[in-house]
Amino acid sequence: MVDGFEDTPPRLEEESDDAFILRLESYEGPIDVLLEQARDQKVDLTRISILALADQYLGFVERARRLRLELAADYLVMAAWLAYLKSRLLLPEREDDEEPSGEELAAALAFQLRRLEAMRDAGGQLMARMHLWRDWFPRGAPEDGLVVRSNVYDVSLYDLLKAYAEHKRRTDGGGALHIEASELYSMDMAIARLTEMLGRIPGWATLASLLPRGLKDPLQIRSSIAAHFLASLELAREGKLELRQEGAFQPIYLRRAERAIGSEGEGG
Amino acid sequence: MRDVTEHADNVLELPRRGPEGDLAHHVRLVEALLFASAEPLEDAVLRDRLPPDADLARVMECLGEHYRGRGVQLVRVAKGWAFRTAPDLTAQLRIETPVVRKLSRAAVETLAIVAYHQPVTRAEIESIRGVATSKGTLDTLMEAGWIRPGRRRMTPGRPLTWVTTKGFLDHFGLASIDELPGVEELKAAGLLDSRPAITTLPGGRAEELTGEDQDDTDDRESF
Amino acid sequence: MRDVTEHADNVLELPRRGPEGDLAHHVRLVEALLFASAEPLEDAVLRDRLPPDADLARVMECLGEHYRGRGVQLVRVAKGWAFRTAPDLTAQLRIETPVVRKLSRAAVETLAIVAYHQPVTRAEIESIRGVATSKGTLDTLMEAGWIRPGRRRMTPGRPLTWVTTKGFLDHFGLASIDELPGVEELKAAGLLDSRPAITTLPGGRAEELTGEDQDDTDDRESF
Repeated sequence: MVDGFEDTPPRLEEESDDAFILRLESYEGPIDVLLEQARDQKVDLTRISILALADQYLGFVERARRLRLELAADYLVMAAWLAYLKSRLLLPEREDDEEPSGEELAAALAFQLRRLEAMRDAGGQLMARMHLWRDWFPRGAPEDGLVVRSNVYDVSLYDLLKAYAEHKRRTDGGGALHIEASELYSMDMAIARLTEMLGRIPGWATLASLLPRGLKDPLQIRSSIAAHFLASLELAREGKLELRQEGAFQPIYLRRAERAIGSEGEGG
Repeated sequence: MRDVTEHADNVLELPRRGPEGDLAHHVRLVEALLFASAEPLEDAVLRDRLPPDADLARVMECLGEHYRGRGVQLVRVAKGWAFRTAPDLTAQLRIETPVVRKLSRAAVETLAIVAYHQPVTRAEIESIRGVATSKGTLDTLMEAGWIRPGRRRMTPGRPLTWVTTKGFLDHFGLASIDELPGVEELKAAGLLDSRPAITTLPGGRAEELTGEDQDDTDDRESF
Repeated sequence: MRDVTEHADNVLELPRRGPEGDLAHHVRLVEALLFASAEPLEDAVLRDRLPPDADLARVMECLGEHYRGRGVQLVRVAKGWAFRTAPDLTAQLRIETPVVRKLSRAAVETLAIVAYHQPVTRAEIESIRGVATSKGTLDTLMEAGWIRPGRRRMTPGRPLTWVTTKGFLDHFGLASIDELPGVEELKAAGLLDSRPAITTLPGGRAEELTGEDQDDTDDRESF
């Protein structure tokens, strides 16, 4: 995502009630969630019930928090705002109120959703059009000199801005090396996550089933696998969990170590 | 079996005098020009190469008629004219093409917003999408040659706007931005209003979004 | 007057069945191939793209016949075939233009600094860039018509300043110098980001190739 291109995101098979939560990591923000929920009402976006939408969203945030996923502040701000909107919709209008009415707020939100939906569709239609170099081709051997060219040098605005930006980065950096925060999954994160999840799972679970969902970047996915594997070894070493594997390249199972079931005694 | 040296004969076959002879000659000129160029040529460029009395519309009509149904077609793109291979043949051409990477969902959405709402500021893009524009999205679209900075908006903070380029029209086979799919319907439905929908909202995200406008300015000291 | 959406109609106009239909199709295919190819194509290559029973000689004869006397000609070059603009027109159409060259990195950077910091003296350019600027760089930019000398600075030595020209604005499609994105805007667009080297590691997938754009629409179903 860093450079605006992406790999095909992994598809999620789950279609349970918690599908929203499982997809949380692929949402781009609360508006994304709202739009998807509005679509789930299976009605024209002009006729969605904002009240029902607010309820669904608040329920979503509630469930997501119960699973102790860290919700971005944006999601909570939207939840607070929707709770406010809901109260405005339910309470009778006050005469002296100078604030926009609940209906006005609801209409603004509905507009926002319709506009975003329209732009997503437009983007889809744009991409479905014929692309030069893919669906048809220009002249392969253009004959220079016949065509008007007022300039000797081939420099685009992008080249110019890039040159200035590179110069800025070089000089303003003050020579110090800047290392961008890595988006890779750390072992500490994996340990915290596994500990948390194993607390809720009584029996054996495969390592694969415990990996975080919704990661898009293949590098991030690989780093999460590596981090969780290392974390499971570390936790096993500390005696906090047990590991089992039937053979090379077979799934790795793990469960929390408790003296009660620990006596069954599988080797690591 | 034609040979370069044979051209003199061929040329003689067309009438060289009178209005029809002129038209035929103008068609040949424009045909040669468009064939020589990989990029679309605008009407003005073509007119420059023709005598002042030439009827460009008529010339283009004749030329288009001549290429109707052939393997190469005359098309109106990017405010100009170009020859392009007939799309139904693409599968059989197997032409080496530069590698095209798939745009992220965010980039497609941003491109659509710039195309349909232009000129549009970054703050407006963010308000429409409801999320901050991740760094690199505009950069990527600009590098692809599809968007460029436009005029500054004459509002507080004088934010920079973004617009699409001719390269964008050329790539997607559009004659102008009026031809964007569904643009009329969207306009009629009021969905091309770029203002934040929730500007009036107390408390929430609206302030954060509009507040961004001011941020666009702070760098003018470098001038 | 063709439009991209019309191509389906055009195709139907030619007979699609029987020997004549095949011939017409083969002619179209070869026409498109030669048009889009960067190099002349040899008989063997063309034969390879046609069904085994196609009569290449007949196809080339038809195609050559079709272009006889037009602004573009089918010619035999080396051992292959190519389209060329009719030689009798080139003299009429050619505008003397020097070969397009790439500007050196130093020159692009110097141009950017003049654009962003104008009016700016040579000494200032050097101090901003941190390296000596060769006289040739400014000369090149001046010859290109992008910069010109401005007023003298009212400081000791009265050094000459440099500013950009109208030609500069025209070339880069800017209405005024004010439309150059400021530093914060460059940052917001992602241009100031050093992309971490780690993200450029091969992602282990090759599906970012052409044709994948259609997935954008597929993805939308998962909403």
